[in-house]
Amino acid sequence: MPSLLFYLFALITLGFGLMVVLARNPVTSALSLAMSFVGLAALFISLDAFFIGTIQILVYAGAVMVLFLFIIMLLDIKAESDRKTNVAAIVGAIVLGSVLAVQIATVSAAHHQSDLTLNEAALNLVAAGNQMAATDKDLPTISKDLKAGILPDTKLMGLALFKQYGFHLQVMGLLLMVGTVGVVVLSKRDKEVAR
Amino acid sequence: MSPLEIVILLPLLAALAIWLGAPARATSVGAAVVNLVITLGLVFSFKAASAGKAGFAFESARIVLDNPAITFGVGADGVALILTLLTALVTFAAVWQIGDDKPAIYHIASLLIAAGALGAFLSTDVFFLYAFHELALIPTFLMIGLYGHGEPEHRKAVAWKTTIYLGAGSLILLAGLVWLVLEFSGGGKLTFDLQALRAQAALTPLPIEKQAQIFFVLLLGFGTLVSLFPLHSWAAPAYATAPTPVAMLHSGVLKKFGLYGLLRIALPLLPQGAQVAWVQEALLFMLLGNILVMGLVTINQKRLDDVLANSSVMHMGYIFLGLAAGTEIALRGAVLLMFAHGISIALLFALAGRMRNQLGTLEFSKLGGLGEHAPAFTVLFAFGAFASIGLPGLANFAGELMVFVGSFMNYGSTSFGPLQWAVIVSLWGVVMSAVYMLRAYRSLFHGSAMSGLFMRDPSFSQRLPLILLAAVLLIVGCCPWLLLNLIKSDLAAVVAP
Amino acid sequence: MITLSHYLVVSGILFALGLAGVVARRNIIIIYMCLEMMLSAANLTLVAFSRFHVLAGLPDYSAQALVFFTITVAAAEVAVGLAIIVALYRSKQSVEVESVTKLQG
Amino acid sequence: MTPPAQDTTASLPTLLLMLPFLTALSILLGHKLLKGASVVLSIASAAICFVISLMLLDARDSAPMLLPFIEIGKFRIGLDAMIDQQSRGMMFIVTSIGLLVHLFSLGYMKEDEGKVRFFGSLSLFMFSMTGIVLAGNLFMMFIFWELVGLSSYLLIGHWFEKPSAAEACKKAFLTNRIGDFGFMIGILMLFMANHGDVSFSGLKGGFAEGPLHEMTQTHTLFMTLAALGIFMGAVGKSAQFPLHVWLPDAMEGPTPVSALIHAATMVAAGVFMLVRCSFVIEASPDAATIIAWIGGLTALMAALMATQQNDIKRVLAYSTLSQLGYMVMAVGLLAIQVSVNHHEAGPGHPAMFHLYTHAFFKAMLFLGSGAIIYACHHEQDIWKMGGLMKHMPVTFVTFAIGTASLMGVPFITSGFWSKESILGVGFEACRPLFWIGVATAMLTAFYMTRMFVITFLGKPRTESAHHAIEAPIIMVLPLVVLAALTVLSTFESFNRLLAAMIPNHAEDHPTVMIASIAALIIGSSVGFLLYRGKNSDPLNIKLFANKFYFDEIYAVIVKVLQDQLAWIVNGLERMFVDGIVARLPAFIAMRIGSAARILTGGHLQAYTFLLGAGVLMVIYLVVFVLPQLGH
Repeated sequence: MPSLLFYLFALITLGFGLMVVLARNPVTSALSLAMSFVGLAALFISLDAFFIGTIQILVYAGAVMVLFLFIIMLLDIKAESDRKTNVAAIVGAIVLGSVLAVQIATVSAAHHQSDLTLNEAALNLVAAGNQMAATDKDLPTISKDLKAGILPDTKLMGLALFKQYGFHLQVMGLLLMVGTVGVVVLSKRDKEVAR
Repeated sequence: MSPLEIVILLPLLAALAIWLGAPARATSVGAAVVNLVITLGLVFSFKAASAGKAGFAFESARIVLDNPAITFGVGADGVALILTLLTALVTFAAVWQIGDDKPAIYHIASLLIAAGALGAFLSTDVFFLYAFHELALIPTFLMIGLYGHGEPEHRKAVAWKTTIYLGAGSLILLAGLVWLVLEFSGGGKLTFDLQALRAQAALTPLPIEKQAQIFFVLLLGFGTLVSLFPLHSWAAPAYATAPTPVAMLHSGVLKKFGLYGLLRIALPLLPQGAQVAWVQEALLFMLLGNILVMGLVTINQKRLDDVLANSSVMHMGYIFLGLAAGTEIALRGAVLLMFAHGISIALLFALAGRMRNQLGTLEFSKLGGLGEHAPAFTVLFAFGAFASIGLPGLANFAGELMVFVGSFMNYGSTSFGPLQWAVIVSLWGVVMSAVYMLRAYRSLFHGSAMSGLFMRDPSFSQRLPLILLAAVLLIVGCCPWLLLNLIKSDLAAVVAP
Repeated sequence: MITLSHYLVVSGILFALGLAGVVARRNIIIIYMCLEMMLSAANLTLVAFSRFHVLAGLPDYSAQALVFFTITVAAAEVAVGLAIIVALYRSKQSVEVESVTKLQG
Repeated sequence: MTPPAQDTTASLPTLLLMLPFLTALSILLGHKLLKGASVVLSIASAAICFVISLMLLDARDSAPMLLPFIEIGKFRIGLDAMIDQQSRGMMFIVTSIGLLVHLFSLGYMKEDEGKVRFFGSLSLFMFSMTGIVLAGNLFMMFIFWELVGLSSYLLIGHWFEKPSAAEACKKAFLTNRIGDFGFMIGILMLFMANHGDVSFSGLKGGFAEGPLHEMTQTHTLFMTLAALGIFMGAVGKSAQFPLHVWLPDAMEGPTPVSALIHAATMVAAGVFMLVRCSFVIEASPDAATIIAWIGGLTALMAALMATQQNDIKRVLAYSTLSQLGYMVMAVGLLAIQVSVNHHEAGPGHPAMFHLYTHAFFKAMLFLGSGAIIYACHHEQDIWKMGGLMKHMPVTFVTFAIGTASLMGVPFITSGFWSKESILGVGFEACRPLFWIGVATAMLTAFYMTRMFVITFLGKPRTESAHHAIEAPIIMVLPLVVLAALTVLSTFESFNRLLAAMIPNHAEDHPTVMIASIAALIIGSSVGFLLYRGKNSDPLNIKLFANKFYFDEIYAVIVKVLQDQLAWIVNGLERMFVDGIVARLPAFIAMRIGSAARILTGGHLQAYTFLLGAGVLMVIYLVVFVLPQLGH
C-alpha cells in the first residue's frame, strides 16, 4: 500500500513537472508546478518529514506559486508562439536532461545503501525517547512523545534548528531581510531612468 | 646592496618619479647617464671583482621563496656585463633623442624596457630572468599600439600581432623552462637558481635525447622572441611601426634576451642538446631561412624603416649560426655580434626616426640627395649601415668573422658538414646585406636632392648620443679584444665536450 | 518495497526535467519555475537521505534543517528574481531570454 | 684590459699603418677645426709614409705583430705584418704613387667643395692599402681588402650628386663583395685544412711539410676549390672577368683617384695577393690553368673593348683591365710551370714585375689624362680634343713615355721587359695563352696609338681643346716624377732595390721577342694609319663599343635573380611563412572564437547549456573518473 502511494505521488510530481516544461501557457506551467510541489510534499510526508512537507505546501505551493501566478497575470504574458521554437535548445535540453538522469540513476544504484527499504531503516522512537530522556532533561515533551511512539517531527526540527543551527538561522533571517530590501530597491522605479 | 641591483632599480625608480610628476627628460636622461657611468665602472672593475672566482661577480641574492627555491639573485659574468653595457648605451641614446614634444610616457616606457632588459640580463634566477623580460615587453606593446607610426588601425593590428606572437613565444618558453626545472629537480626541491641548476647539470646530465627535446622547445620559445625564421613575422612590422625609442630598445637590446637565454640557460644546462643532429639541422634550416629568405625580403623593401626592420631579423641568423656552431670562438663571436648589432641597429633606427620627423616619409622613391645638406647625418648613417653590412673596423665584422671562423674549426677535415655549408650560404647573406644597405644609402643620400625635401644636420647636442654609438662601433670594431677580454671562462662551460 | 534509490531516481528525474526546462524554454518566468523544480529535487534527495540515515532511532534532522534553509532561501530568491523580471519587463517589454543579450562581453 | 705586449721591431711598420688611419680619423672628427689644414695633414702623412717605406727598403725580413685584434687563449687573429722583399717593393710603389697623387690632387681638386672629404678618404685608402701590403695573414688581408673597397667606394662616389657616380660606387662595392664572398670561403677552407693557421709563413710551411702537403695529393678537388676561392677575391679586386664590370664605371671618380686606386695600387692588390699565395695556386694545377685562362681572357677582351671607347679615361680603364689580365695570367702561367713542369720559381715573379712597371706608367697616364681633362674644362671625349701636343708639351712628353711603356717599345721601356717576361713564361707553359698574350699586345699598341693620335696630334676639334693650357706646376711635377720613375725602372741597377719584383731573366725563346715586336709594329702602324687626321671613328664595332653587352646581361641577371626573386620570396614569405605560422592559427582561433561566440553571445540559454554541460562534466569526473584513479 505505501508503495502504491509512493508511485502515485511520484507520478504526480514528475508528470506535472513534465507539464511545467512542456506547457506553452505560463499559467498552465505555474499551476502544474504547484501540483508537482503538492506531490513532492506528499513524498516528504511519506518519508516521515511532516514539517518539511507542510512548509513545502505552505511556502512553495502556496506563497511562491501565488507570487509566480501574480507576476504572470501582472505582466500579462502570452503563450510562446510556435515559430520561435529553438530546435537546438530543445535538443540540448533533451540531451542534457537524459544524460543527467542516467548519471544520477547510476550513482544512486551504486550507493551502498540504495537497496535499503523503509522497513529496514525503521525508526526506533522508544529507544530514542529513552536516550533523550536520559541526556536531555530539559525537553520532557519530546522524550514523552517519543516514548509514546509518536514522532514529534516539528519539535525535533525546532530542536535541531535552535540548538545546532541557531547561528545559521540568524544568518538566514538576515538574508531574508536583505532580500526584502533588494526587492524594494528593484521594484522602485528609477526616476532618472524613467525620464 | 649589489651595484647591479642599483643598475636595475634606477630606471624603475626614474620611471616612477616621472609618473609622479618629475620632469621627464631630465630624470630619464639623468638616470640613463648614471646607469651608463655605473656600468662603465663595473666593466672596469670587473677583472678585479671576478679574479680567482668561479661564477658571477657583484653577486647578491635575496630569498623570495623557499620551496620552490626562488631568489632575487643578481650577478654578472662577462656576457651579462657586455649586454648590460649595450643596454646602458642604447638606453642613453634612446632617451636622449626623445623629442621635447613627446609625452612623458615615452620616457617611462623606455626606462621600463631598459629596466626589464637589465633585470633579465643580470638575474641569476631563471624565474626573474623570465619575469623581467615580460616586464619589458608590456611597455613595448603599449607604445606600439598607442604611439606607433601609421594609421591607428594599422598600429593596433601590429601591436596585437606582436603581443600575441611574443605572448605565445613566452608561453612556449615558460613550458620549456618549467620542463627543464622539473627534470633537474628530480622529485626533490625545485630550484630556479642558475648556479644550482648548472651544478646539477654537471653532476647528473640528462639523457641526450631528452636534452635535445628540451633544447628544441627552448629554441622555439627563445627563437620566437628573437624572430627566428619562421617565427619572425611579428618583428618587421613591429619595428617599422614602433616609436623610435621603443624600436631602438627592442631591436637593439630586448631582442637579445632570447639569444642570451639560449646562451645562459639552454646551452650550459643542455650542452649536448644543441649538437644532436636533428636539433642542429633544424636550427641551421631556420637560421638559413633568416639569412636567405629575410635577406631577399629586405632587398624587396621600398622604405627605410622596412629595410631596417627586416635586416634586423636577417642579422639574427648570424648570431644563431654562432650558437649552432657551439665552439668557444663562435660563441664569443655571437656575443660580440649581439653587442654590435644592438648598437648599430639602434643607431640606424634613431637616424630613421629623425628622418621621419624632418621629412615626413621614409620612402626611397620620394627621397634622395640628402648627403648634400646633412653631411654629419650622412656620416652617422654610414657608420650604422656599414657596420650592419659587416665592414671591418666596425664592430659587427669581428663578431661575424669569429662566428664564421668558429664554425670552421673542425681542423684537418676535408669535407663540409651541414654547419660548414650553412656558413658558406650565410656568407652570401653578407653580399645581400650589402646590396640592400647600399641601395638604401644610394637612394637616400646620393644623387641630386629632390625638390621640396630639405634636411638639416641635427644640432650637436642632438647628435651627441648618436656620435657615442658610432664611436662605440668604431672602437669595438678596431679593438674587439676590449670586450672579448671580459668573457673569461663563462663560455668554456657551454662548449660541448 | 520502496527503497532509497526509488526516491533518488525520482529526484534525479525531477532535477533533469528542471535542467532541460531551463535550457529549452525561453520564457524567463518558466525558466525560473524550472529552477525551483531543481531546488525541490535536491530537497527530496536530502529528505530521503535524512530518513534513511537513522541516528539513534531518529531521522537525521541536520539534513532536514538544510532543506528548511533551502526553502527559505528559495523563497527569498523567488521574491528577488521576480522583482528582477519585473524590472526587466519594464525596460524590454518582454520576458523572452533573447531580449537579454547584454551579458555579452 | 691591457693590450698584449708589442714587438719592439714593429714600431716602424705600426707607424706606417696607423699614421694614415689617425689622419683620416682626425680629418673626420676635426674637419671643422682644421679646415684647409686637413689637406696639409693628409699630404704630410703621405709624405711621412713614403719616407718610412724608403727606410724599410733595406730593413731585414721580419714578421712583427703590430696590433691585436682578436685573441682568445691560443687562438689569435691579429694585425701581423710580414716584411719581405715583396711587401717592401709594393710598399714603395704604393707610398710613392700615393704621395704623387696627393700632390696632384692638390691642384686637381683645388676648386672642389668636398676637398677635405676627398683627402680624408685618400688617407683612409692609404691606410687600407698599407694594411694589405703589410698583411702577414689572410684574415688581416681580408680586413684591409674590404677597407680598400670602402675607400674606393667613398672616392668613386666623391661626386655623389651625379647619379652615374652614385651608381658606379655602389656597383664597385657590390662587385667586390661578390669577390670577397669567394675569398672568405677560400680563407676558411685553408683555415680548416691548415689547422687554424692562415699566416703566409704558416701556410707556406703547411704546404711544404704540414697538413696541407699531403692534401694536395689526396684531396685535389678541395685544394682546387680553396685556391679558386682565394682567386675569387682577386677576381673582384683586380676586376677580372666576370667581375670586371665595375672598373670602367669607377672612372666616375676624380681622376687622381683613378690613377692611384683604379690603375696603380688597389686593383693590383689582387695580383699582389695571388703572388703572396702563389704556393696555394701552385698546389693545384687545375686552379692554375683556370686562373691563367681567366687572366688571358680578360686581357684579350678588355683590349678589344678598349679599341672602341671614346672617353679618355675609359680607354685607360680598359687598358688597365687588360694589363691586370696579363698579370693574373702570369700568376697562373707561372703556377702551371711550377706545378706541371716542376720548374723552380725564382725569387721574383713576372706578375709582380709587370705590376711594378705598370703602376708607374699607368699612374702617369691617368694623371696625364687628368691634366688634359683639367685643361679642357672637364671634357673627357677624345673626339673633342686634338692637337694638344702644342698646348701641353710636358703632358705630351710624359704621356708619350707612358704610352710607349704600355705598348712595350722594345729595349728602352720598362713595359717591354715586364711584358716580355710574362710572354716568356707563357711560351713555355701554355702555347695558346702565349698567342692570346701576343694578340693583346697588338691590340694594346693599336688602341694606345689611336688614343694618342686623336688626342695629341692633328688639330683641336673644339674650343676647349683649342684654349687648353698646360696644367699648374703642382700637377705637372708628379707627372715628371712618374715619368722619371718609369724610365728608371727600365734599368736593372735601379731595380735592384726591388729585387723581389724582378724575375731572373732567362734567355727567352727568340719567337717570343719576334712575336712581341711584330705585334707592336702591326698594332701601332695600323692605328696610326687608320686614325691620322680623322675627325670621327672610321671603325664602328658595336660589340666592342658596348663592352660585349656585359652590363646589359648583368642587368638582366640582377633583375631576374635578385629583384624578381626577392619580390617572389617576399610574396611567398608573406603568404606562407606569415600565413602558416601566424595567420592560419589566427584564422582557426577566430573560427573557434566565433563558434564559441554563439554559446557565449549573451544568450541565457546558451549559458545555461554550458552550465549544465559543465555540471555533467564535473559529475562525470568526480564520480566516474576519480575513483578509477584511486582517490
